[in-house]
Amino acid sequence: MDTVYTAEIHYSSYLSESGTALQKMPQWAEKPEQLVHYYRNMVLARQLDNKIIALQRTGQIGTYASLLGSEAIDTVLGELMLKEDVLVPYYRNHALQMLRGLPMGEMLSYWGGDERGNSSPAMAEDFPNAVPIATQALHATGVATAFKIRSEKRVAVTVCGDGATSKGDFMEALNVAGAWQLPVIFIVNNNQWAISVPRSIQCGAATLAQKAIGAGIRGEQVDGNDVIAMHESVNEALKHAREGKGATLIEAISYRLSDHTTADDATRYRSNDELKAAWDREPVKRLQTYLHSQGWWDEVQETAWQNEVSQIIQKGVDHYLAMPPQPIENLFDYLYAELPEALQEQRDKLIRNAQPGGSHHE
Amino acid sequence: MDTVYTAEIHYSSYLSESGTALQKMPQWAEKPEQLVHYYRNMVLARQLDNKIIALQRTGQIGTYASLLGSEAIDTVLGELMLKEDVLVPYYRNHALQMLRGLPMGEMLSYWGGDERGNSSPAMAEDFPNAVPIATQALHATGVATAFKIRSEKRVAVTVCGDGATSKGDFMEALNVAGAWQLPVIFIVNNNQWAISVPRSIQCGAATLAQKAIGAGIRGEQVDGNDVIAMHESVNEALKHAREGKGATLIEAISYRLSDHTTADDATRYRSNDELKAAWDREPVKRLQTYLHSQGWWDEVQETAWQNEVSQIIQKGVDHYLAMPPQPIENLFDYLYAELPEALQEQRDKLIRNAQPGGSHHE
Amino acid sequence: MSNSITMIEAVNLALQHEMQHDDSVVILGEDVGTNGGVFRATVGLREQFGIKRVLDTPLAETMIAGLSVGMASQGLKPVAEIQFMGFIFPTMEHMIGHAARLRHRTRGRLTCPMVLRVPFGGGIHAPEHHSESTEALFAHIPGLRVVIPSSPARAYGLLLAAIRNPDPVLFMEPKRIYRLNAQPVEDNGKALPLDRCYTLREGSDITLVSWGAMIKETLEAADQLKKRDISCEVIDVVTLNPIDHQTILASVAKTGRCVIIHEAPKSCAVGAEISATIAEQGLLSLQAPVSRVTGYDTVMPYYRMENHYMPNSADIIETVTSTLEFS
Amino acid sequence: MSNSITMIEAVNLALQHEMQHDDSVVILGEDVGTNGGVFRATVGLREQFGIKRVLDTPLAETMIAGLSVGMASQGLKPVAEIQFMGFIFPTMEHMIGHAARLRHRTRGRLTCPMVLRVPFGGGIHAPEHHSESTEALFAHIPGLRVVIPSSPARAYGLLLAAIRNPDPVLFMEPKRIYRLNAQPVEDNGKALPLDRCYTLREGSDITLVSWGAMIKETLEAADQLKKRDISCEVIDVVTLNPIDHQTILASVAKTGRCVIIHEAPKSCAVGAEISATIAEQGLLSLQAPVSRVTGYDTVMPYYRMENHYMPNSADIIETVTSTLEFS
Ligand SMILES: Cc1ncc(C[n+]2csc(CCOP(=O)(O)OP(=O)(O)O)c2C)c(N)n1
Ligand SMILES: Cc1ncc(C[n+]2csc(CCOP(=O)(O)OP(=O)(O)O)c2C)c(N)n1
Ligand SMILES: [Mg+2]
Ligand SMILES: [Mg+2]
Repeated sequence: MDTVYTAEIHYSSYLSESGTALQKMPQWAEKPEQLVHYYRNMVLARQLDNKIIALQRTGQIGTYASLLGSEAIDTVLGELMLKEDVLVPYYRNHALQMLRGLPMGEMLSYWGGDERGNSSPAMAEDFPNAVPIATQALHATGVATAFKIRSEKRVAVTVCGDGATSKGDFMEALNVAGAWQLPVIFIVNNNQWAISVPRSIQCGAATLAQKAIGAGIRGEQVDGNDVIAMHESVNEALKHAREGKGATLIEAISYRLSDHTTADDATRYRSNDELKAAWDREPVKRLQTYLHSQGWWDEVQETAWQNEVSQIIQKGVDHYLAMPPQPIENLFDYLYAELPEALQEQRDKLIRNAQPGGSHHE
Repeated sequence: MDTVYTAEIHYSSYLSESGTALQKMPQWAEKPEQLVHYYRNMVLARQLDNKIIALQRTGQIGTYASLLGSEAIDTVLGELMLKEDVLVPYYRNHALQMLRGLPMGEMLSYWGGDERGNSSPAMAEDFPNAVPIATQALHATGVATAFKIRSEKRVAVTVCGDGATSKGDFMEALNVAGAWQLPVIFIVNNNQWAISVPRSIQCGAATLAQKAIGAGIRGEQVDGNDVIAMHESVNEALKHAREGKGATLIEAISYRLSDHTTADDATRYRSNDELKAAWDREPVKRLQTYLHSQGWWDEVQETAWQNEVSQIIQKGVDHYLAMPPQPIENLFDYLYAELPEALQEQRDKLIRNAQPGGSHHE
Repeated sequence: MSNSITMIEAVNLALQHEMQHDDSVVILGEDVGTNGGVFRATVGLREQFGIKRVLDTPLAETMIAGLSVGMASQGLKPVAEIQFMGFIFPTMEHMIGHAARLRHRTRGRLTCPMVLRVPFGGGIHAPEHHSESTEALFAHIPGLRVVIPSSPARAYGLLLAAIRNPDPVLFMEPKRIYRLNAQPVEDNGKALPLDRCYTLREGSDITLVSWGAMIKETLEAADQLKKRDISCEVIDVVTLNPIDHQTILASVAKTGRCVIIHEAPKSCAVGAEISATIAEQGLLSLQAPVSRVTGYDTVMPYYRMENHYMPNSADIIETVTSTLEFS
Repeated sequence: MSNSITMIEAVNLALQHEMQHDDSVVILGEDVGTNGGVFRATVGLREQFGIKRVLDTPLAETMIAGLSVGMASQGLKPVAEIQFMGFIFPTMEHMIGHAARLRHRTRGRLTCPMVLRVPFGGGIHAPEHHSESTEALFAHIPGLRVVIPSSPARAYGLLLAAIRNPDPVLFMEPKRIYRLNAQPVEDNGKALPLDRCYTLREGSDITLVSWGAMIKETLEAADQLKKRDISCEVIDVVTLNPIDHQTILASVAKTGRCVIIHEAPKSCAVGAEISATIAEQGLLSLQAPVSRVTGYDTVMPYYRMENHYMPNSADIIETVTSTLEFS
């Protein structure tokens, strides 16, 4: 028997669960600026998440998918992706979307059941959230194909969950990315749960990163609660893609600290102990501890920043709550570039019904 | 960086391209019986293939997918699978279907555009040919799930081509087979071409066997032109599955010596040199040479067997050509267990139209 | 004695009943096990019947359908759940190409007694892709039954029938009324007939034809019209493939007028088939054109605007009124 | 000067024309490159435009559709080929959930100017799954245009229109007539209008409405009926979503009678929508019920029996005759 192929999957981390250094830091992390910047963004994401859940509980916003536990992933991607790169996100990347320019109020309007949350010009060519699981992986490879055809040095970055790796779309995307050496990065936010289905039931492989092997692309695991490891891994993958060397799958090990969405109750299917243990590994506190230990952040700064963040968020929420309803004719006016004649009558009826006295006037 | 996973893919072969031993033979292959038996079946498959192509060229059968080059794969599977196992084939497994009991004439009727080719009781619980690529992989995992639920020591075996490994169904099937440790074997007949698309364009990975890695199942490459290597590999995989240890992906390296189907013209997209080189590696001649070298087969036997095979085939063809047309009401009568009232009128019309004077009487 | 239960509880009750009485019934899907399904349709079943009969699958709808076909070919009766209708599309190759054809293709040698359950429709302020009504895509497929209950009792009896049916059934559950209008349902194991329309109200002035959650709006409209002395016959189509046109035609022969109500977009939906058949086979009995009250031919909007999209009882009343005025 | 060419050549010509005039047009699919497509629709294009504009994909239809959505969002105009209609189902999640919605979902920020080409229909003695006609599944989808040519000239002009259209188009090619009836087609780059029915023959006694390969049977029937002094107006629907009902209604207002012909199974097909609309909006002009001549509500059989399944001109004549006899 000949060995015709060998592969290894590596796991990288820099910060221990308790926020101490595990190995020599990369150069950029030996200075405070970048790390403090990451920390600030992560605090913002976390506080915003709390706020949105409060809005949901008080009926001011719809079903919401919390980002709790994925702050490091979003923050690093938001920092390292270039403006001209294209993000093809899933429904847990709103912190990342904001870092790429989407105003908070408009982001909130998406969760408020309003398509304008996808339409801000600030989103440039980024995709809106993908709700049908894993479909975005293929859109990202399509975007990357366009880059490759036009010989542009841009990268498509797509994010999905651990559950998504079981769906054909994800694997078909990896496969074509490998066959065509596309400039695309697949980030798997492995938060250990797909609603109630644990990672162990999702897939029999030891790592999800090894799904890259069957497609002939780079694959690696990284501590997704560790901004430093995330930064290194994403940076390398972007460089690789930008140089025309092809795709990377990064499995970022994290934990879904929240319920799946506000419509879910995770106590039904997972133990408190597991959740508690996960809180001991969470990304924000970990980085805070490290910054404290380096003398790069203190209580005063913390309080000041938390206050500032509150105000930023309040502004965003105010903006959201003050948005006038969108014109109902939007229901038809963006379906086609030009409304087909055959639909004119239905459009008229929609408008008529919504007027005072109409059947849909509320 | 920690190495959290390592994998190797092995390739096995026993007979060289020129039919000499590459390593110590397994015990069963040190005696002539099994190998001669394999050889006879392969000759039958090959001669039958020629005959069907002749039938197609003379308008006596429809578009046909030749099995040329996959004789070893089908022959070994036909031998080693137990009657109670379930075959979930693709459209190049008619030799295998016959080895599992399907009468030749009925097999031919499938290619003659007649559903009765799928309906022989001799097929027991085997699936009919899957035409939509890779869908059969999921049916096989479903069959294996049934075996597992009922704690039966049976194995589902499914076959597909190299092209099929790019389709989500295939990868979703591997994934669930790994997650649930199902008694299923995936045989990839890697004949290097998916119609006009070469293996190199299909997938960027070094082997197709390594698609098993992402699913956490066994994966290996084997010389698919070598009955001995095939036998060893399939035997081991069946044992593994039957013992409840889970699934195996076997990538059998072969070559599609024919056009894709009789509707295809491969000279349009592949070189004569490549084809010629492939004929030097083909499975039947190779085994013949080995048998000759061992003194287990000679020209006299060859001639006798070729003649016998001709007769067997002629009988099968006669049976096929003599089959009366199926009743047209079959169009409705097997759609549901009981014909819904709503369709009665359409069924009557079908029968009326087919009668002398009706619009569909020929 | 029978308790008042909701439709979702009736679904659960039917599943439980059938699993108890038939070992070959196996449930599979995303989150159907420990979690009991995102709508709780399968709650308690894992505990009662074990992990070999209630399977939490990996996240892959194509796989759920394909696996079910394989299981069904072995004589199991898989009851698979697709979490929302918006996620059913990956199942189509297997439902159309295999589930609906296995019996036909093998001349009865292999069969596919599977059920694919799926909640559908809008009105619960759900996220995008959680509110579609695409029954028309399946109703067009020969060999595939499409069944939609509109009350707890019918959900119970029809689901039993679907599971017992020897052929594949798409069982669509109108989730907007999952928890509305509890009613007593006896756990008597009695299946209701498939391939039959159900006449929910008899009436003489006009026939209202609908299914799913729109039955609620239709009945409300009928109630209000009654106050104006308009007598509506209300027909719940229930099985959208094959459709029991006879019941509808007989009703329209009596009333001479018909309004069809569904939530799906209008064009090429099931309402078109019913309207066409009435006019083709009952032209002479029609005293007014058939009308359809439906969703618009546009994308189901995000929840802020969903009420503008969905037909309601006021729309039905308006159309009934103009149909009655026609002469 | 224009040569007589077949429909498949016209498809090739339109692709070539548009690739030459618009750099953003990119072709992708299985076997479209070196092989030029299994029906030769893309023959020569790889040689002419290179491997960056004619992409042989791995074998994965979901991927072909999803990739096209991504490419289109970047302003490319992907023209993807699905080899046979029987293999189109894996594309549906992307076509319905994304292609048809991208503009709507982003309020015009991102768009999806893609074309999905697919040969469809029976009659060429092809293997299983190579002969389906499932246009109804797409015609029901808001945001998705469905276009079907029935002659070389219309194939050329409509395909140009489809590629230039800023929204997704499913372009279905009736493969039975790929190589029948060559006609002169000038390579003038002129697109034909979408969203319009085409009146192929004017007539006064009855309106025949059809599309795709059934246009051939319909025209043959019209010719034979003419010999019996029956004057048929023949309408090719061409765009099945959105349907130009006005042209059909105007014709039926004139003739008072209508027969609809399609190859797909009858129930819940596009014929139902047309029949329903005629009766709903043109009831008073109808002198006889509309009739549909269609495939049966059964699985498309293997090729031995396909001629029993498919409607032919004799069926059309029979139905026209009885429609004219109605009074
Ligand atoms: C195709 C599809 N199937 C099912 C769903 C319903 N659903 C929404 S989220 C989810 C679990 C996703 O898990 P994972 O991919 O791990 O991402 P996470 O939410 O954990 O970040 C499911 C099943 C869906 N949105 N799309
Ligand atoms: C889903 C689907 N897409 C496309 C086709 C058309 N088709 C038939 S065979 C084939 C190539 C298959 O290649 P491979 O899997 O390598 O098997 P081989 O024929 O080489 O044995 C294609 C594209 C199909 N049958 N099903
Ligand atoms: Mg997850
Ligand atoms: Mg192949």
